[in-house]
Amino acid sequence: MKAQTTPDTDAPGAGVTDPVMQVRGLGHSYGERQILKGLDFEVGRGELMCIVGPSGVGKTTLLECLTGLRRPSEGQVLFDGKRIETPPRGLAIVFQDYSRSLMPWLSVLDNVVLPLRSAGMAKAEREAAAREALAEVGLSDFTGSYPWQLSGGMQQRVAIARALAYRPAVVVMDEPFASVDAQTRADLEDLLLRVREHLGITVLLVTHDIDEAVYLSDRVLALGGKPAGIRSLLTVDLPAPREQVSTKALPRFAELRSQVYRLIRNV
Amino acid sequence: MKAQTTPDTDAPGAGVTDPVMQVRGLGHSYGERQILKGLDFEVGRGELMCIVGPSGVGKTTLLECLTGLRRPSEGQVLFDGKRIETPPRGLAIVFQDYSRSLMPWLSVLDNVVLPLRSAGMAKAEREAAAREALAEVGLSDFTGSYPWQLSGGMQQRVAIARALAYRPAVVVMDEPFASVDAQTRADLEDLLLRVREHLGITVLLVTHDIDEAVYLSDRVLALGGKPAGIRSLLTVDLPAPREQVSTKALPRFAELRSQVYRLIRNV
Amino acid sequence: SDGSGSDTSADGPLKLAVFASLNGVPAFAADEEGVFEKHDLDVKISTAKTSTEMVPQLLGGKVDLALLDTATSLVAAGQGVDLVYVAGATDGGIPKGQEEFSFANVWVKKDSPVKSLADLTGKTVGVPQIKSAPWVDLRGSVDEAGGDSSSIKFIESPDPLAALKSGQVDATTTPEPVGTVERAKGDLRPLGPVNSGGGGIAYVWVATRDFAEANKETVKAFAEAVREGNALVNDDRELLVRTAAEVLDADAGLLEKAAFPVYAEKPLTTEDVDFSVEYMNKYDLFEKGAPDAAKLVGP
Amino acid sequence: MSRALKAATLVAREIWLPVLLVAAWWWLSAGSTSLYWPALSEITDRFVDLWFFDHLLEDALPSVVRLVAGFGIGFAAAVVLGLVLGSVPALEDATRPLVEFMRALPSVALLPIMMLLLGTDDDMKVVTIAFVSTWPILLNTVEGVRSVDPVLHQVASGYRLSTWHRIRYVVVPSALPQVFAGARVALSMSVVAMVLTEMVGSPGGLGYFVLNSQRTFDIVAMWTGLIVLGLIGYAANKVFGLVEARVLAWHRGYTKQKEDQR
Amino acid sequence: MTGTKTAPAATGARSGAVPTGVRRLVNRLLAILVALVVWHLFALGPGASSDFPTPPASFRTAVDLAGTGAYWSNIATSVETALLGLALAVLVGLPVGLLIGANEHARRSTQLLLDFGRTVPAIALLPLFLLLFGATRDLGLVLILVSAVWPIIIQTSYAVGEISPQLRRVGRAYHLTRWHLLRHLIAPSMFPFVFVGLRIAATLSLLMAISSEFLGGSDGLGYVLLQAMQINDTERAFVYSFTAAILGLLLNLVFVLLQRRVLWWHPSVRKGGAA
Ligand SMILES: Nc1ncnc2c1ncn2[C@@H]1O[C@H](COP(=O)(O)OP(=O)(O)OP(=O)(O)O)[C@@H](O)[C@H]1O
Ligand SMILES: Nc1ncnc2c1ncn2[C@@H]1O[C@H](COP(=O)(O)OP(=O)(O)OP(=O)(O)O)[C@@H](O)[C@H]1O
Ligand SMILES: [Mg+2]
Ligand SMILES: [Mg+2]
Repeated sequence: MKAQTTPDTDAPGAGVTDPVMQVRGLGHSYGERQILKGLDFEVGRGELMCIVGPSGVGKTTLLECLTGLRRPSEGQVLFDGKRIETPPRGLAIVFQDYSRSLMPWLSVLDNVVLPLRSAGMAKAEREAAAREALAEVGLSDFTGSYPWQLSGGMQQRVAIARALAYRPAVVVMDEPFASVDAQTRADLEDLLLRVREHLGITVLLVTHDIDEAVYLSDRVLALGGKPAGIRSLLTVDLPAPREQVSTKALPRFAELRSQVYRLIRNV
Repeated sequence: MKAQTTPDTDAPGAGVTDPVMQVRGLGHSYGERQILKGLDFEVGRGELMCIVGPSGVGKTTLLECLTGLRRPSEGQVLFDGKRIETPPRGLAIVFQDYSRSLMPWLSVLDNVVLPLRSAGMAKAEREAAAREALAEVGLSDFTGSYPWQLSGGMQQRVAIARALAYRPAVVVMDEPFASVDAQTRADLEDLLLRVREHLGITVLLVTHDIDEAVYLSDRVLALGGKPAGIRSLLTVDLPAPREQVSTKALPRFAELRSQVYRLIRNV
Repeated sequence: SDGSGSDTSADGPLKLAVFASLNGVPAFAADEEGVFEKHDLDVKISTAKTSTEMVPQLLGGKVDLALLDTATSLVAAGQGVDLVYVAGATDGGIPKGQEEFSFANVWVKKDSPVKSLADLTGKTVGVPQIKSAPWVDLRGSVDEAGGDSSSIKFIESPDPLAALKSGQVDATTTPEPVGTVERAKGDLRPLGPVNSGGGGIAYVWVATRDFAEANKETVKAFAEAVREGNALVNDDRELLVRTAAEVLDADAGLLEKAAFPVYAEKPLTTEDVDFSVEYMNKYDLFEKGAPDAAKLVGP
Repeated sequence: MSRALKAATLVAREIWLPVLLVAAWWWLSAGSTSLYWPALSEITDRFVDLWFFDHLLEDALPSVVRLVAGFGIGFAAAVVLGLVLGSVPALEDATRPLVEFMRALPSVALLPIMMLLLGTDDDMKVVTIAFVSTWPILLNTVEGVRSVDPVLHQVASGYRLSTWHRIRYVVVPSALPQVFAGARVALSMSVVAMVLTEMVGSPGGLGYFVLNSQRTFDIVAMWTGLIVLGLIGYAANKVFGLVEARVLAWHRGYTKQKEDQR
Repeated sequence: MTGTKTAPAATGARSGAVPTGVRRLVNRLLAILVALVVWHLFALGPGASSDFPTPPASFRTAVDLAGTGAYWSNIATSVETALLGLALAVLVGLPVGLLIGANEHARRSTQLLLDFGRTVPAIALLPLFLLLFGATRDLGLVLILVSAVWPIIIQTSYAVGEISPQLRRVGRAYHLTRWHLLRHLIAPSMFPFVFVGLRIAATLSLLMAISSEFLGGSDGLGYVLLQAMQINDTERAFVYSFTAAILGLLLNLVFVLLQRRVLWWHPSVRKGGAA
């Protein structure tokens, strides 16, 4: 099931045939300071949307509003047609501050297992799922370690494994690959694409890497301005399946890449 | 004052005429697990060296040993000819775990000011220095905010400002630009080059971005293996001054870039 | 011989310690009426909760003379505390005219089946503490009345009256003026007075031997002043009530109705002390053996 | 270093100072005739007489049983209450005056109330010990619960952890170091409560033994009682330390291991 | 820089879940009302047999007593003793707690002594203190010291473990002076634990001040409480006990307010701001 986006590359409020999330007039202020204003967009089922924008523009705030972790000061977010109040079932989040999002008193495995346990998965099954996810991010050897015994990039991968093992319908990731090396990053990107292909999950991903945004996305949402609004909602019309070398070699890739770059630049 | 590196691009232990740091047979183990082994290299005064390597290879550990924050289990590090026991004066560090390295009870300004105060700088001077550094990283408007009121990228920039305002002779940075957008990243890279040009400081920088490593460095140190040793110590013979667009357009840049990529890849 | 600097021959005022109870009232009265002054004594009176708290203060030289009950002082002496009885303070026994309601009485609930002291045999009785003066007095009185005090179950309580009212004990003993307060309320019934001190001396003025030897003259003068003060209050009830009201911070009208003990006017003799030692010994108060009465009376 | 040697140095590090002080005490008090400061040799002689084994079984054991029961109940109550009050700030805010009030109730007021409600037997004593030991743990638990890293709360909400899992795996471990600090404080306060409660009701128990020795001026016996109290305290804290080392293993590693640098 | 410190506290960076103003007062009054009703029912029920005073009766007595100067001067005396003793306990407890918290060797060497010492209650040592200090205010101060110092020592030594290892490294890397380390790194990290220690110690100080007056017979609330009990004036005794408890309450509210001022940045107090 792939996202069916409108061909129009620059119409923010454009409808999506089967939206998972509908954002209506969303705005948020911290105290007096307005951060987000008048956001309207939809996320299609199975879509992979990347959110880009300068540091401090409000991406994390937007994700918090979308997932129900924060009550927006204006507007609303519908998840499967229902207004979001608290994080809905089947949603997994990878937090930007990954190191603090892991529980230092739980081993790596237990950190991944915990949400599954709450979801009521059987013991054997959840252990297997957790081990599998950890293996996918290359941490098979560290299941018994504690998060604080891992390097930054390894901690980040634990957070990713936790989200993937959860088998979510929607996964929201806030700069999930910021602390890993280029090779691991590429591997994780492809893992994400693969998982999405298999399970048809919807992905919302904040990234600072424009190549990454273009390579992964069905659409790229660029935030900008003060207070921030939607700069553009760009459909990425690169063919699927994507592949690190060949896709990035396409002339259209370079085109889109510089288009996004320009979008962010002139904020 | 520029680093005078040997022309030999692939001789790890190669001598440097005026070394700030000399690393001799360095190795480190956490408990039974050996992470680093037999590292020998020198860092010249005024040099900018980037350290690259896969996630979890031991880059942060290496930096900790180099700065005297951690006692290596083998070998030694000389700083200005003296064995390092504790972080020497005139050294500034930007930690990978930036969010936890800021004091939540101090405002952004005070976080930057505190080390200067301890160094005995006069009140007016240190405030000016801190404000200037914060302005350089684009946080003029947030001097009175508290770290937990900032976005991830902004926190990271506070940590960078703290290091720069300290006017160190040597600055050691652990993935300092991981959480900022491409544009800000480019700006910060150029800021770093500028500061280094003006003050002749030595820079050791861990990064996962190969473009960044090549663009910034005089030499690139690639770590690899298990336990990790020096894969290669590559001299970057790109002309100075570097410039985001033109330097990256050089054929030699692309060459070096893929050379480093290959180095990391076949670990 | 104990504690830090036993400043036995201090030049400052004579430091007295008494209970904030009716037993201590004459000391305050004597002070107010200038009796101590007349004997060339400059005194400073402090109060303590029980006799037990005064002994260490005596030994530490924080207090020169203390008003103790005979039971506590004899127990202390039996344990080797070198004390000297300087003067009697309160006579024990049941004073004339107080045969129904005296200075210390046993109480039961109004509707209690217990009709006499002898009935307390095998009952539960509340006391402030076991092996103390009230405890000995109660046992003595029960045995005298023909009961068997060894079968009584004793319960310690900081507030035995409350324990009695809430039914945790069958009886308790309490000194004045609490009894008078209770009599007015009428929930409880006095069973009769206890024979305090077994009829011997009930309270005494005590000093350490070191102090008494080093300050013979002062101690002698003090003993005389005490007897004089005691005589004064024995004869002047109005003075007694007024001083008691001040000391206890209580209503004078209430104290008017209270039963006061008889304060000792005669010099203390070895026979008096001997009697008390014998009496206490009956109730096994002396673990290390009874003290020597002759040595106690001094100086 | 061999295992035995390691253990020996560990023990040595812990007892050198006490041994030194006891030696000094022995030497300084030798031949003392003072009532309140008897010779240590006299105390040790009496100690053997008294505590092996009559009073150990008659007085110390029942006291320890009451102590353990009271402390246990107090601990459980405080943690449960602390979790509730810590998670619902409005409730905590509203009840704070009451909590502070009850905490500050003098024992002379508290004991009669307890006696009224529960009589003079063990029930009353155990409940009073529980009451007294509750407060330090409660205050600490409330603070500990409220100090949980907000990011972890986000994780718990984001992954829809069940309330029980949130408490069990997020809130409790995070608050545990502070709960333990409170429990240590409560432990010493519960011994005070034990002594206090043994002042009332039917005689017996370690606290009663000490107080009665004071009242009968058997000061050597009092000293032996104090030593037993101290030893019990030491043992209790050792047990506590073992539990804590197990439960807070991650915390030691977390704060210390990153510190093996220097 | 101190100017900026209070700003966020004033602009509502406080715990959002606590209702503000009138609402909060109403909640508290409601809670107190419930307690009063329970007390009243208790006094009429199980307490009736032993003259347990009812709230209205106690209130009348309290009003009578509050009209006398002696009542207030006794309060002043007790509070003064308590605060002096508390100051003493802090002066001793904080450095000791810091030392044993920070230094493994110091901790091990003193562990037996401290565990031993803190389980021997002050009241069990009363005769020794009476011998040394007499029934003076010194006695009160010593009793407070030997009771209130333990919570401070324990909480402080635990607090040392709460200093973030990452921040310690920042301190070392940037060569913060000892004073700056203490003032800007160690102290703020330790506040949450130490404050609770102070609150426990404050209550203990007040309780021990009153106990020492009660047992030793020096002036103050404890002494008048003893007097009231000696003439079986339950109502007055209750009012004195309750006065003591209310003093404890007020003392602690002061500490809580202080805590909120000092810890406004802490997750337990501040509003939002996960980052
Ligand atoms: N708790 C808070 N209180 C006040 N302001 C806040 C708070 N959290 C975030 N902000 C402000 O909101 C703005 C957006 O923050 P947000 O974290 O959403 O940015 P972001 O787009 O995720 O940036 P980055 O890429 O650097 O993570 C920032 O200017 C920040 O200062
Ligand atoms: N405190 C510790 N205890 C045990 N092992 C540790 C500890 N800290 C780090 N390690 C291990 O050391 C190895 C190197 O860690 P380090 O943080 O130096 O990696 P890194 O190169 O900085 O990685 P990254 O790029 O992901 O930050 C990792 O495998 C990690 O598991
Ligand atoms: Mg962000
Ligand atoms: Mg690292």
